[in-house]
Amino acid sequence: MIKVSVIESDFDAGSEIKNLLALGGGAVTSFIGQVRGDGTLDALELEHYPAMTEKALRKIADKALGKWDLHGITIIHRVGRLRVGEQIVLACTCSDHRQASIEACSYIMDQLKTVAPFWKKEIRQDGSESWVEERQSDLDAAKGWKN
Amino acid sequence: MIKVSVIESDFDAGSEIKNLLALGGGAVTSFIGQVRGDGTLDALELEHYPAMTEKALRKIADKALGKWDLHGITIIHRVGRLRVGEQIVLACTCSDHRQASIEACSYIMDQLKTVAPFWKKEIRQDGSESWVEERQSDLDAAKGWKN
Amino acid sequence: MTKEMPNQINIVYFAWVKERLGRDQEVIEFPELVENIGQLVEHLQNCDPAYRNVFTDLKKLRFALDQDFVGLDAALRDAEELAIFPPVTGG
Amino acid sequence: MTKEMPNQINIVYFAWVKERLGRDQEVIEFPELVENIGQLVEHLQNCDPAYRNVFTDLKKLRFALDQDFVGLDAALRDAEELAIFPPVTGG
Repeated sequence: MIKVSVIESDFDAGSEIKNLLALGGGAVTSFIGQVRGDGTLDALELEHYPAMTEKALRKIADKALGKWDLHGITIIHRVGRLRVGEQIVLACTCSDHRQASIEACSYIMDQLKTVAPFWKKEIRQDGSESWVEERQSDLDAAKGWKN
Repeated sequence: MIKVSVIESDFDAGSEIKNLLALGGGAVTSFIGQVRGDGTLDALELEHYPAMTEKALRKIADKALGKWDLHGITIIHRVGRLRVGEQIVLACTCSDHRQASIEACSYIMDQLKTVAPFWKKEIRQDGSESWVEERQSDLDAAKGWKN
Repeated sequence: MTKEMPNQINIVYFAWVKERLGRDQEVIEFPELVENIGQLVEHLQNCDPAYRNVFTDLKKLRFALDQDFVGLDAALRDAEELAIFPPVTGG
Repeated sequence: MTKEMPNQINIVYFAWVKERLGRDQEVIEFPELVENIGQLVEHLQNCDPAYRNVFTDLKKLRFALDQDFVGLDAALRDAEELAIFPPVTGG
């Protein structure tokens, strides 16, 4: 069961997790990314490539399914203006085994950072804006997984 | 912020996650373990060592805090009779960084399996009972972390 | 050499590439000699200094052809949509 | 050799150790010569075949002294509570 979703509105992690628990696998991992404040940040503006995004998320989910025995994967990524403290992304996996569930969740996040067509712009409290640059640590993390 | 809890009643993972999101770290990982059915299993009976359990859970949380920069850790473990499909355990971590958050959550689960005084008895639909034996894969996973 | 027939492709831009070019998409005609993305980018740079400005450092650009990530050497063939954007930063 | 003064300790049992012994705790008196957990287990085995039965395979037992995991060689000293149980299987 794969669910991928790109939305402007907020999501309810608890109910998404319940949906995967309903599959009865026994091991459900979730990761939530949130806009982290740093004192001067006001919001992130999340842009994406609508024609490509769902395809890219499905490809990530399919690759995870090929690597681990999973009952279900849920990926939700928000777009638009997200203020400090708001949720950005949810990756949730359900498996019979905790290690498969945790590793798959970690893998999905690493892929999201490097092969899903999203771009973040930082909006500062003084009104200035700047595009977030890719981080070498994200590239390294994604390369750490074979394929 | 460390919260450890041993309870008979169910827990609400969504609200526990929200509590850690409120810390604003930006990266919240959760793992939920659930009683997995296998066709003949009816329930698990979870026994623990009350005088020791909270101490053991706190020690696990403290060790995780020593290894990763975390804003918060929540560990909830249920005891008593838990039927197939019910939640057993929640480990939830909040960090500034997704890898720290995910690794700490994985570490806590590996430790829970090997150094927290809980014992599972399987209750079959035909009324037969048997204590779950420790698994080598859990011992190996716990040993995989330095210390 | 046969007479060159112009091909065309829809190009979409995102993030700072879009902002600096001042548009989010356009249809570009290009000569048959232009066979891959690298050649198309070079062609654009030769046509208009605006592209030279934005496409200065190719290492800072990423490309998708019909919604799949590709490199500069990817053949355009019958592709309908080329996307040019900075490295992704989602998640 | 001085006359041995009996020491005592509270022992708690869990899981199948508790079920097979038919009790979840008891206070045990033991001679001063018994200094560590291994010696205490041996002492119990010598006192009562019920213990011999349940404590047959020491590799299948785990121990906690005053709520900390310890090995068979841990000194009893002034510990108040010894727990004997199978390997844990929580999480």
